[in-house]
Amino acid sequence: MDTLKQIFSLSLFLASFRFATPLILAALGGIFSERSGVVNIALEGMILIGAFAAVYGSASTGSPWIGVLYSMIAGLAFAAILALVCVTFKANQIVVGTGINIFASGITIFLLQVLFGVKGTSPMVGRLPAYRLFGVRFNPITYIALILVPVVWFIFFKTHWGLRIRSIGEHPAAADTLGISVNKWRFISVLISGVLAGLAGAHLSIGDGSAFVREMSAGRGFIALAAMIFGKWHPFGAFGAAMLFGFAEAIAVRVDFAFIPSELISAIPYVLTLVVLAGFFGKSIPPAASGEPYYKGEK
Amino acid sequence: MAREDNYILDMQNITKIFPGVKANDNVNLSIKKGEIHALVGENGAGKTTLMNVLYGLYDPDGGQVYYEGNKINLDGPQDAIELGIGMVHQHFMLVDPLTVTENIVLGNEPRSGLMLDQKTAKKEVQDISNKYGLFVDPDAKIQDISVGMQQRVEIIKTLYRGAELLIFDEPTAVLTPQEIDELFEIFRSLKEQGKTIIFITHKLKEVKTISDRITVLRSGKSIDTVNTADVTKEDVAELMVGRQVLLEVEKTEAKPGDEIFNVENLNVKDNRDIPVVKDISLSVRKGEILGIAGVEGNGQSELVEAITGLRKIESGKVELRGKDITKYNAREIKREKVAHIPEDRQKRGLIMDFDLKENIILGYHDLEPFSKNGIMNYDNVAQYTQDLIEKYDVRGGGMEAQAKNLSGGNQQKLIVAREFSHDPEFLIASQPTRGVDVGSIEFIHKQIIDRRDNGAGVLLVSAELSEVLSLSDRIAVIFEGEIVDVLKASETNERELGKLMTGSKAEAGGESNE
Amino acid sequence: MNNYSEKIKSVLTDLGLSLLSIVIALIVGTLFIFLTDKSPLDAYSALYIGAFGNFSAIANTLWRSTPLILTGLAVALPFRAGLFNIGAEGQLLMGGFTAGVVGFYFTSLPAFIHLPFAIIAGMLVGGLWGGLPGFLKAKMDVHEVIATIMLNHIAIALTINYGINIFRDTGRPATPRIMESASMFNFKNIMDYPLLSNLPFAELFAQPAIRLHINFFLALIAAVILWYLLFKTTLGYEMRAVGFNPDGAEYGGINASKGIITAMFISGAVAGLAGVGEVLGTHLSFMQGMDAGYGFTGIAVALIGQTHPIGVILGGILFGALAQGGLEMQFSGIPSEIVMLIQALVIFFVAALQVFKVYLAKRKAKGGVE
Amino acid sequence: PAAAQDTRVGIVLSTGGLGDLSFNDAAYRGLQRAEEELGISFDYIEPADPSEDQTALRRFASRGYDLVIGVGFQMADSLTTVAGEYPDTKFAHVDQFFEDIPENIVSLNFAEWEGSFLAGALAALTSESGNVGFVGGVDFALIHRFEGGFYQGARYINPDIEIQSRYADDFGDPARGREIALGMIDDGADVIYHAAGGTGSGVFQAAEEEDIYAIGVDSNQNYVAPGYVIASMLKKVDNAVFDTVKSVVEGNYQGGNNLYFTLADGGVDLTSLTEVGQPVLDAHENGTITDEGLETIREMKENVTSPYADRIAEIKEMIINGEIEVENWGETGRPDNL
Ligand SMILES: Nc1ncnc2c1ncn2[C@@H]1O[C@H](COP(=O)(O)OP(=O)(O)OP(=O)(O)O)[C@@H](O)[C@H]1O
Ligand SMILES: Nc1ncnc2c1ncn2[C@@H]1O[C@H](COP(=O)(O)OP(=O)(O)OP(=O)(O)O)[C@@H](O)[C@H]1O
Ligand SMILES: [Mg+2]
Ligand SMILES: [Mg+2]
Repeated sequence: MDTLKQIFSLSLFLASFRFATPLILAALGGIFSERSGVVNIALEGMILIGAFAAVYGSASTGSPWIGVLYSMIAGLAFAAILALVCVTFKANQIVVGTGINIFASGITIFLLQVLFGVKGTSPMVGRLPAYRLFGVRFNPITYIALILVPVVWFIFFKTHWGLRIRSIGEHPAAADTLGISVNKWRFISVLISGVLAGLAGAHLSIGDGSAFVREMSAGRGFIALAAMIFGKWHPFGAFGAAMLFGFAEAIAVRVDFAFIPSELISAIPYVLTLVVLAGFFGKSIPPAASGEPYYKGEK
Repeated sequence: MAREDNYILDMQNITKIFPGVKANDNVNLSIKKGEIHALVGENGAGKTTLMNVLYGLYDPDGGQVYYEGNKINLDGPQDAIELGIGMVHQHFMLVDPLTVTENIVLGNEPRSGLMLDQKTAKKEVQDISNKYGLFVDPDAKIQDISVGMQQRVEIIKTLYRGAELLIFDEPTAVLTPQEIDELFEIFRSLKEQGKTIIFITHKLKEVKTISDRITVLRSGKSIDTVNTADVTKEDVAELMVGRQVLLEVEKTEAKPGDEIFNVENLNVKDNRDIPVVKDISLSVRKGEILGIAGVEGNGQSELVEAITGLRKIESGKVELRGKDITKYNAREIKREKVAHIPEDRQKRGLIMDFDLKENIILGYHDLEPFSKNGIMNYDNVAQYTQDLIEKYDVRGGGMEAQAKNLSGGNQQKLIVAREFSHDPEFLIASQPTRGVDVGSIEFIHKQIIDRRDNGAGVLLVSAELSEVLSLSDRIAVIFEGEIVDVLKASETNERELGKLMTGSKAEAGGESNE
Repeated sequence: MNNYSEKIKSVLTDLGLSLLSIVIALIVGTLFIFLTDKSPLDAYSALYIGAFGNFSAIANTLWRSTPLILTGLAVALPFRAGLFNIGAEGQLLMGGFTAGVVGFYFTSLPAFIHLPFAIIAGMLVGGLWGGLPGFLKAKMDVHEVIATIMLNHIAIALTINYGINIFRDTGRPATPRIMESASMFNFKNIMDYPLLSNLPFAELFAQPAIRLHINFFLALIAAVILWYLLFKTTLGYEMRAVGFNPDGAEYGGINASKGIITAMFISGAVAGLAGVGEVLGTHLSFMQGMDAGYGFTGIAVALIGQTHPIGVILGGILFGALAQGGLEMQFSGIPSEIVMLIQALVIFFVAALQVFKVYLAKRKAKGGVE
Repeated sequence: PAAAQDTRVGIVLSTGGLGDLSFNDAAYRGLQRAEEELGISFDYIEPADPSEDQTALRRFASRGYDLVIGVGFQMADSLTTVAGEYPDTKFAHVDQFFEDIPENIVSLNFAEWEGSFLAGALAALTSESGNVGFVGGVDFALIHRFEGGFYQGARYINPDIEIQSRYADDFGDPARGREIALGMIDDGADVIYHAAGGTGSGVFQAAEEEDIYAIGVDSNQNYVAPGYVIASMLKKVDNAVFDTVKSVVEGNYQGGNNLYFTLADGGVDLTSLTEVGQPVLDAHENGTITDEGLETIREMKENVTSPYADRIAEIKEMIINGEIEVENWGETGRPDNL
């Protein structure tokens, strides 16, 4: 049948990777922050600011690579706000996250006007070149995302940094009694999550795209959050989940379903996910201490 | 300036205040190098707080600390660790999903390049464990190992960081008799290696056995420091509580009535789906206490969870007053006037973030007078709470305080107060006096006996052999999920039980069964 | 037991800190305003006047805060039961859409049937949309955060994309206008009702500019009911127990699944009511864009109100004022995105300053003992 | 008639606000022109969400603005309400037909289907693969007008042309736009027309990457991806708004009308297939596109579109004089069997 032919086509497979890339990156970011005990629902805003910074970098320097750099710096800067307010000042992570998301929408539109004199869509800028590897063509950020999956796994499960971050997310008091600075490591982890989310933004705006459009993150930060939980806070798990989402989104934009009204096709990824989760999937248990600010000497 | 030079530690006029509580009030504590120093006191006396101050976890509101003659200022545990102070906490500081090795090296991990050097780490762990005879499985996850091993992990953690002064906060509370003996062996070998030990416990027997000197705290103040040789258990108890305490349980001969509770061929699995209760049959009569003696991890926890409706029963039958309650859930069982003191007070027994008044009705919250057609009556609850915390002498903060801010022992008293106050006809008590001070132990034991004498049946599960022996009328010994023998308490002794508990069949020592 | 004066105190400190943080946020906000050659003073007086300047401004601030209070409550209740409901957005859409359809579909019902019918239908569907993730969580261990995020997207497709198309009459991407009989009482029409018209201050309401409708009072009632439910009923006790410690709750004979599902159902219904009000009270039809991200702002509202129903009311009014005053700022020449930025700043600082409450509490306690 | 210099116009834009490269921007342009040419003054509001529309409109009316304009469908009800409260104020509305329109409202509507018909025809003419595509923003009546016109236009030129059509369900998600376009290109499309706001910029990217042609919408978007956007379907909201302001200034404002701007009066149109349009030159002026960018556009016009200029002009004539009747899918609904 025609629908099946479309589903199993190579081009659909490639599209899945392109859709999955920002989800993979942001989800890995989310893993860093949540494994250290900081809930990060600001991924959405960090993606958005990253996407903008990338376009600005590419436009102002003419080099999309600088754009990528800018995107990571922007993500880092936003993460720094989250870390400062939530880790240092122990404010509620979810409120601040929400604040950052609103802030990101505002500031990007504002800067769009200051820097490009437009309010909705930036002019097209130089985008990253796509490279052909093993017969497929992707922009470098997709490759980076794919490489980062094992790298992040390595960091978490093979290095002492990973060990410390995991212990802090599970039992900060224990880490503290061993003289590990809970706040320092949380700070670092949150910053890393910002860098990765920023990179995800760059993929949207100058990786596969070549312009910034207001609100172009279009909820992907939250989907990434879902992918992270779906993947049980594990890099490979999150990767798998992100690929599933990517695949489903690709189906939604490419495959024709005679039996589904066109308006409902965009819902396919989400229904699919629910079915998968409800059908055959174990419990996702978050890091024990995630979401809770750490106060010394609390019982 | 510290007093003498052979003092490794000298804490002077330490004061620490928590919202509403003066946990330490000008406390003095001096420790000689190489001694085993017992720190005793009632629940809430301030022992743990004092040690947390010494370990740099709390900064005191007053007082000075001298270590090896120099005044020290601790910004955090790191400083304490560097000075050679190690602490094994009352509630273990272990990260469940991580392995033993990972927990031990956490914080100063051996590395090779970028990698965490698992091999070296493992080797160092093994070395220490051999040197001090601390057996652990380096690759096991904390969540999968016994409490005893978790404690050995905590000890290795401190030694790995070159601790000279080791603090043990109620290390024996959670140990089986065998494990306690092993622990004391470890203490001795540590002492031989010139280490100094501060040892908090509520068990005066242990104080007498192992310590050189004793410091007593009472409601935040240091009362006295004495040489263990010069005092009797009773003396220490009196110092702690400020009055005479009965260390021996007084009880009259039981007058068992007819059977109230029995289980037949019960089979239960644990969380990893391994059968841990195998065809157990038991029966408890009105007015008697059936003790279950056994080394922890032989199925008694699962047994209790199963008969209290907290764990699935694979097969078998549970009857109360002849009524089949096998399929009942926790609520329905409670309604049958069954009271349950759970072994894990923090995980099961309490909602740590609830205040006392909310905790003291847990499980009875939907009954009058606390609740009427779905509406809570917090005035009644408050009144009720006030009465109980006075009656059971639960200290720390009053009824608006959160349970998590109570000291360990007071948390236990809170649970006892709750469970004993609905005149249960059948009472299941596991580890009822774990971490509880002598005064409270006396009190709780007395309560249990009273229940019995009022005709309630009691199922007592305790790792504390002396407790089982002194309270029970009959004793069932559990080993690897099976009841290996049922004995009259009056006709057996620790030796015999110890043997049965560890699998070696009874030889002589009173005929078994009735 | 000076328990209550204690509480009042803590509430006052709360309010004081919130105000302080708002002030600081506005001061930081001036940085952005300077970037737009406008005077912060004008901007902020506009903000104030727009939100509280006169009677109709205040009324409209309350009107704007209505959906925020409701979505805030929809996040707060499950939060107390240990659940994070990111799904208020979807629940709002489902509820609003249902009310919209019921509102136009039944052409000949008397108001006293039609309106309640539409409201209940909307709340019910919203409730089911919230109960579903509750059920998935309780019975299948599906993490509620994923489930609710997914259901948000599904709700958008079902209502805004699909639902509107099947019921659309004209070119508007909106369902047909609702019947008069299904519309919520709007205060500007107060004079049409003899009973109300001779209430004191009635005429104050009788201005065309006033958009406040009864849903605000339904929101207040909802808040009180939830507060009562949480802190005064057995169910609430059980929900909070499950939220803090499921194992302990199980030991206490509490059925966690029941708590989870009920909490999510109720919160869905409350979020649904937010949508219902927007449709039956504000827009008079279910239209694209009416959800306006209330579900997400609701998260901030809930947590700024410390997931306490009464706190949520205050949080909702704060955000309502920012929205209402923000529009006025635009009239004083501040572009909309700057308004957004200032709103975000307020959130940051309100959140951050809650921290000092903890320290204050600690200090106070120390003083108390000595 | 009020003297021009003290004529004040207030406009409440549709949510999405400025930068939509569509009616908001266009309406704004129209007012700027009125400011320059007629010397009026104007203020604008970008509501954060539909709840703010009514309040915003009312503020303008209550402050005695001479003309108050509302943009976008969701404004219609609010505008009617406010117009009722201020019978002496003149109102205008962009993009919504009013069943019974009050005396002080003029409603400005556009026959997008006619313009889109030309876009469809051009697509069919330039397509070599006989396969063209349409990418819509959100699947609803307003966008169906564009889709319908395009569909009929393409079929008019080539009855058995393959036409792909898909909605992104989002006006602001270029990534989706791009993937949809790439999908269509995979399936053989070589000209794609979009009516999807920001999502459309993804379509242009895809066209550039895969070296096929795209057609812009609403305003002149030919400069966005130089050489790949062969034309744009113009919806001259700016002119309509300008004329309305003019009518107010000159005192011949005709309220109570639903005006339709069509090909006939240039309210909708296709960008010139031979000349480079002013907006493109402006874009070149302010550096948005480079010299060679401009050059490529010139070459493209010359080689790709100008050959069909006459044919399109002829079709346009036939639509105007009614020889071709274009169906408005916004009214008739979107046929299911596409
Ligand atoms: N973090 C805290 N916040 C508030 N109060 C506390 C805190 N920790 C301890 N307390 C209070 O300080 C007092 C001393 O507590 P501490 O834990 O030191 O007693 P303890 O001697 O260790 O008792 P136990 O033998 O039961 O462990 C108790 O009243 C307790 O309620
Ligand atoms: N964050 C807050 N914001 C505003 N008001 C609050 C807040 N917290 C508490 N209050 C006020 O304090 C009163 C008591 O609060 P609350 O019901 O939380 O006390 P409680 O001890 O939890 O209740 P109870 O003791 O009945 O279980 C409430 O009626 C409310 O008016
Ligand atoms: Mg203690
Ligand atoms: Mg309370």
